Amino acid sequence: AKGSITGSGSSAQKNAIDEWVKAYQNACSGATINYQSTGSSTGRQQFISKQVAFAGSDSALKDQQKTDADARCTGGAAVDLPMAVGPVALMYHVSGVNGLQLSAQTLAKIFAGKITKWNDPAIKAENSAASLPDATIASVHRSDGSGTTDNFTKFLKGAGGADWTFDSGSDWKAPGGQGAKGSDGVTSTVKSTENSIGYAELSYAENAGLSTVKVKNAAGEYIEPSTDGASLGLSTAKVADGDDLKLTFDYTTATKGAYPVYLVTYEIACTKGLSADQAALVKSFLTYTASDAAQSSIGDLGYAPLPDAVATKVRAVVAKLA
Amino acid sequence: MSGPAVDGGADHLGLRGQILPRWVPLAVAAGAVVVSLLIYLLTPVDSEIQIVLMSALFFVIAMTAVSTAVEGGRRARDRFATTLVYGAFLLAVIPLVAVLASVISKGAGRLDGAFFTHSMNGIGARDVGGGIYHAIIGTVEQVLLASVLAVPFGLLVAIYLVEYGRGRVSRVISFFVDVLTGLPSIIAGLFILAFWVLALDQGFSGFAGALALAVLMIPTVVRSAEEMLKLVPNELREAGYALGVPQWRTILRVVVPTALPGIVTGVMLAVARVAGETAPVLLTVFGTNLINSNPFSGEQSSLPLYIYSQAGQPQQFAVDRAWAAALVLIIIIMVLNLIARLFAGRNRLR
Amino acid sequence: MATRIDVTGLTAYYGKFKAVADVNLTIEPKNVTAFIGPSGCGKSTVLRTLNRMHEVLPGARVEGKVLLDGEDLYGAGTDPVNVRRTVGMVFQRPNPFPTMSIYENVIAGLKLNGVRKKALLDERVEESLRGANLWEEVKDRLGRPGAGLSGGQQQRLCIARAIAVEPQVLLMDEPCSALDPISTLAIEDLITKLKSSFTIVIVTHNMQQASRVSDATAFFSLEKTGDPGRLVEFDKTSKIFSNPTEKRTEDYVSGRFG
Amino acid sequence: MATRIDVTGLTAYYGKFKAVADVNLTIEPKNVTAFIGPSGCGKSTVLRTLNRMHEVLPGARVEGKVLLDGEDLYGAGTDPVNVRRTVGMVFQRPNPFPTMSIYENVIAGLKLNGVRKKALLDERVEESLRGANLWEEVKDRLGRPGAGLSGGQQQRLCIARAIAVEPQVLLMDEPCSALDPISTLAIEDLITKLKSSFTIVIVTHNMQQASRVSDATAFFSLEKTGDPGRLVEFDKTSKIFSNPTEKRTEDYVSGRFG
Amino acid sequence: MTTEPDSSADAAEPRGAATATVPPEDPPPAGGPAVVSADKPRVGTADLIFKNLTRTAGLGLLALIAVIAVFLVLRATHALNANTGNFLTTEEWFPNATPPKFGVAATLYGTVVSAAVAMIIAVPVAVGIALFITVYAPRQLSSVLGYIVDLLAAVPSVVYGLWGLIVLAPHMKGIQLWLNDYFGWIPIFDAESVGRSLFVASVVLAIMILPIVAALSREVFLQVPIAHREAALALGATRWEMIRVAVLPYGKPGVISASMLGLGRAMGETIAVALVLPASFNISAHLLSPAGNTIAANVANGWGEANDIGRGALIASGLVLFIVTMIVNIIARAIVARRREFSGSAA
Ligand SMILES: Nc1ncnc2c1ncn2[C@@H]1O[C@H](COP(=O)(O)OP(=O)(O)OP(=O)(O)O)[C@@H](O)[C@H]1O
Ligand SMILES: Nc1ncnc2c1ncn2[C@@H]1O[C@H](COP(=O)(O)OP(=O)(O)OP(=O)(O)O)[C@@H](O)[C@H]1O
Ligand SMILES: [Mg+2]
Ligand SMILES: [Mg+2]
Ligand SMILES: O=P([O-])([O-])[O-]
Repeated sequence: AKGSITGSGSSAQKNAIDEWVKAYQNACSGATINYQSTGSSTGRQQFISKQVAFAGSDSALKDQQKTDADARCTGGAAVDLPMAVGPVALMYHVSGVNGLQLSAQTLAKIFAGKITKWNDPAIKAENSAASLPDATIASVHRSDGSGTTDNFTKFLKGAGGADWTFDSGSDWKAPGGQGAKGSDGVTSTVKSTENSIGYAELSYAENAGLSTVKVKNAAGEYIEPSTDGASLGLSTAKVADGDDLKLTFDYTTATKGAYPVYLVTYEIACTKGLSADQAALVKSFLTYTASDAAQSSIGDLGYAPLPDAVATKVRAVVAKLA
Repeated sequence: MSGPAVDGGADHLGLRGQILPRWVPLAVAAGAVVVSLLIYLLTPVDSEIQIVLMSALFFVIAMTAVSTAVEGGRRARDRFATTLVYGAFLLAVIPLVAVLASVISKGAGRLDGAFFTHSMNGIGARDVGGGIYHAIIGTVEQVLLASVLAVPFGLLVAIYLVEYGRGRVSRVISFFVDVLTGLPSIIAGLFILAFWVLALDQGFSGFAGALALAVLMIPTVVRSAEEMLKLVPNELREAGYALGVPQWRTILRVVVPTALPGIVTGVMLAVARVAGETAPVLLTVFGTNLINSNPFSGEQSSLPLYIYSQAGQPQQFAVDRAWAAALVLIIIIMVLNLIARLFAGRNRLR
Repeated sequence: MATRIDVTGLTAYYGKFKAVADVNLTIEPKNVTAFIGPSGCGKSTVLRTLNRMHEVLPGARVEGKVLLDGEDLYGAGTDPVNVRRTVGMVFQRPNPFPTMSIYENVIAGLKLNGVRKKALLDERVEESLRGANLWEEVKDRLGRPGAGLSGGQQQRLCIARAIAVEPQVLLMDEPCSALDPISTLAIEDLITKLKSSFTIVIVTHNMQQASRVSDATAFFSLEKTGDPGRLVEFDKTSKIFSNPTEKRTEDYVSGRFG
Repeated sequence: MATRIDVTGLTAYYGKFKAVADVNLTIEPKNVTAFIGPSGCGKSTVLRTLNRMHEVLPGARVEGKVLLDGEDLYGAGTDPVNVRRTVGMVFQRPNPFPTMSIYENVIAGLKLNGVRKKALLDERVEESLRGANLWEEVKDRLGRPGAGLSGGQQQRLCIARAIAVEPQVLLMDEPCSALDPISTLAIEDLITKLKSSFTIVIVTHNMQQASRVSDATAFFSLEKTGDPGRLVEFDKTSKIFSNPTEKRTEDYVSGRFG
Repeated sequence: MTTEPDSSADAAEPRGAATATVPPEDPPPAGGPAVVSADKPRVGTADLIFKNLTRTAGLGLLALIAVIAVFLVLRATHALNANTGNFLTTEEWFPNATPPKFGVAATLYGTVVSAAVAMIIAVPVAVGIALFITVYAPRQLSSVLGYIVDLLAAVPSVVYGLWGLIVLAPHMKGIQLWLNDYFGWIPIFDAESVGRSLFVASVVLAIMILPIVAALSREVFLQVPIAHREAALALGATRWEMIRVAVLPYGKPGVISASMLGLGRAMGETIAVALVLPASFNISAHLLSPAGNTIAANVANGWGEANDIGRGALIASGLVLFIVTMIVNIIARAIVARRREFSGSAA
């Protein structure tokens, strides 16, 4: 395909898209794809107001948004296509402590401000070997609206049970802790703050050389964040019927080796309603991104490939785009 | 002039004043540093910056005391003011040096030829290369366009306020100019997004960005030009009128040139401000990895946008690109500033 | 072609303050008319009403009539710019344009009114500077800033600038108060020369100067501070200085000052 | 207690430009000394070296010696602030502080010296303004801005401001050039009164004034533009005006001006 | 020495001499003197065009501001209607939740406090710099020094943000601890822990507005007539007294204007503050605690992931900032206007 299209939205998928765009443009000279990470919600809005041909979003379209987005796709509908999966790492900076292991409940208490000391019995119980300091926990969360926050709070809510009483969403709602802008802001704050803990996509933690928490999954194992673990974790998610492939996460089914904190990021596209050349380019690009080659090319950027079941469905819907 | 030939040494006129020898301030300064260092070594002090602060504090106190004792209150106040004024300058230089030092140390590494001549097209998340050519083009075009819109407009407003405006209208305008200075940059971006990009359906473009930047520039331009025009003595206007020069020509050829160095300073401040704006550009020019040298159509990039997006990446080499771009942006603004000053300086015949 | 000025019932205000009241006088063409009187009596004010420079001050306004060769200076159709091109002015304090060189200062009036021919400008610069007795002192540094001259030099530069536009009438507000005798002489000679073709009005504190250069003299005074200044006597200079009608005029001009 | 000023080998520069060269003169206490000479000859420059106001200008510097009652004005231990408090100055152009009222202008110098007592200040204001012959005109509006006065009034305000601090020496740079005869007379009277206790140096273009008020006169001149000004002759005023030694002095003072 | 009037002048005896002292003896020609008001002089066409051009620009600016204000109001009302909290007193900011609940109290507090502290730091320093450059520094150096300070303006705000986050905040820790240790008894310096606080944000803002205030003040001080400076020195003023008597009063309105420009910038700064502050929505007097948020930063943080109500809420907060700027300027103007007639400048 030739021509150029724009997309915007999630910053979580920016690295993946950059990589895919590079490979895609190498293969199809004459095609350009411009993706800007404006934030998922802005991406969806720009998609609805016809400013972009596709949107990247860390959460699927909700009811009203779906209606608006469908209206944008004249004669067709807007569809959510899961495209990349990423583990969300919990990074910490506590000197002398390695291999910290925490359950969802403990994490929920920490981020809700119910556990305030590193040597709290709840943490001690899970890390009998570690010498935990008598220091106040500095929890770091995103200060800007974020898909990562959305997915992390979904996990806390889904797996943390009664210990997480706040709603999930892209805004951080719990009191206490300190905010930082962007995943890089969270990472550098954790790095520069003693006794801190924060969350970000795995690649940020790895690049900053910060230790990551082993999180307890439904099978009772403490698992290091990894792309494969995230893939396993997502494999239990329910995929919606029809073309709109909304995922519903399942944090309770025990899967061996699954890492439970992950985010899924979607592409939102029209089944109909774009101009022919735009539609062709979107279709062609998404066909590539859903391919095995594309999915496996982003592993070392901190993304996990879609579970096969999901990938198959995505490819089927992409094939229907016109 | 040496060897005061004082007969009898009497100073009945009191001309001589007790002036401290030149070495005294230096000695006091040295003493202040030593004392602060001692405190630093002997007590738990938390940061090196404090040594500087404490030294400064001790110096001011000691110097004022010595001066009051020897030279009297007036001189002491003069010295105190002098110390504060020098101190203010040094205080401003500290962050300047600190900012520049960190930008240079973090950014200089990526400043190679390729960085200036390439865009980010085809640069994936794992790739170390890439450049800022597209962003430089975007920033330069957007800032120039914004200046072309805002500077003449702002100057006209300032001229109206100073030269013509007498009544309530001019007071209202002048007032709202100040209010406009408090407009958050992102709101200016939203405004242009809503009106130009969406309502008028003009799409994202460098020009849309320039419009948003112009909104941000205008108050600075008006305010500074207004202050400078006000300072032009009325005598010069009268001299012009008395030569039978119409008011508008007097304004443009006599008043404005007289105020020009100050106006240029104001314009450069405005340029420097908007050249570093991220949020309004993000909303209006959209951003791209490709080179687009047409500011009137299609998405563009810009240096602040580039810095912002690269600095947010997890990869260290992307962050390096951000710092290098910051260094380039600073250099560009410096050079623009220098050119403008040289140009304005030519007019400053004193 | 010189120009007569008829002033009738002229009253000038600064905001609410009435600075001069009810002045009636006729300034003859090709004559030098001097305004004398104590400080604050409104000499400068009256002078400025003659080329509508008064009205550039905020709140300043004028009542009464000023006719220039029968044309109403304050008539509905009159453009103050044209008035001022016809009626030039030199101020009490030298005010060269600080951004302009000496050369540019002299031709400012011409240039800003659209004269562009280099040769003409060059010629006019020399002519005007010679007229103001400044040529010799500055001919080697015409490109230097005008504001860098000494006070006296600056004032002569301003005179050169005013005469460069060849006005019909030349108003001078104490033009020599900052000048040394040699320059003063040059200016006085110049005034005498200029009056063969132009009408000149000069404010001066220097009685000798008034008697030397002027044909007619107007003596202004004011009763007490806060009162408006008034024209006490207006007559031929010889009459004012030898045999004035008013006692107050006599008191003033017979002072031992000079 | 008045003060003698000895000037020896004084040369003043503006950057590289030598404005006055090798001036030697002695200003007697309780005398009025007048500086006369054509514009640009350096009268103001020499005057400003007498209270170290010269060095305020960028690039300006002085060689030679100035002794005030034997104390070196430019000596190592001398404080220019003290010098200027002792040697006051009135400038060529009136320069009242625009942000101050008339009252505040007059007491500006006293305030700096720490005088705070209202009664004393009030008294000094009236005294100084009367001395400058301005009291009657402004006594009802002491709170109004000083810059709102007419040129002559402003200059008198500046004189009042300078004499309010009661200096030992008073330097005046053409203080009357913007004044009318009545004010000029008042100032001249004041000068005559002040000289009974103070040393006064006055620059003037007005030969009559010089001959009226001064005891000694210094005539400065310069060969040609670009050359430094020089002291041509310095003598008792009567001698300078009746029977000068130098031909150039005679030419200058015998001019028909005044 | 009197030049005799020439024959023509001789013939025409100067008129009015006789009537000069007798007020309106000769009546004005056509019923009442021709009254010419200076407010309505006839002006040349070019002058008229130019004047109207500048006037149009001025009115255009008003129109622009009006349109912006209307835009803000229109986009804000929808969200304000949906709000379940009190917009002015609520501290938390959950406009995207169902039901939405948000208020500007916390962000407004942060905005005002951070801008005020920034002004307290920046204005005296900036005036000091301007004085240093115009009065103290040797002439050859002063323009170079002026340029150096202007360089602070050349640093883009996003860089200030990153620098503030990565470099300044860790370095400020010591100073903040020290302030807390020794001045902790003053509530604003009391803190349980220190970090990326409103104080740090204020320092960043102070650095950002420093060149604006310094550069404009410098230009203003440069315009102080030498005559005023000399007048003060000749009265025996020290350098500082000269500044106090001649320079500062003359420059005061200009410095206030410059400060207002700086204040506007400080209150409106978006990205740098968003990067530095931890963006918590609570009002705390403890300036050193890692907490705080500002309106502008909150817009930058919230916009990307805001829903419809969320956007309206953010715009409503922008409107609040607009109004606050207005109030501050009313106060500043009142201060300047008090002694307007004593200002040294024209117009
Ligand atoms: N711009 C002004 N605003 C208000 N009043 C003014 C203004 N200029 C002058 N005046 C007042 O008007 C009166 C006349 O002033 P004017 O300058 O005409 O006097 P003058 O005769 O020229 O005095 P001088 O010989 O001192 O120059 C004075 O009382 C003066 O204070
Ligand atoms: N600030 C200055 N910078 C450079 N040159 C100057 C400056 N002031 C005066 N000059 C020059 O120094 C010389 C002497 O000037 P000065 O002002 O002392 O003369 P003056 O005798 O007072 O003249 P006037 O009667 O016009 O006031 C002149 O050539 C003048 O151009
Ligand atoms: Mg006058
Ligand atoms: Mg002089
Ligand atoms: O991908 P984010 O929305 O968390 O920036």
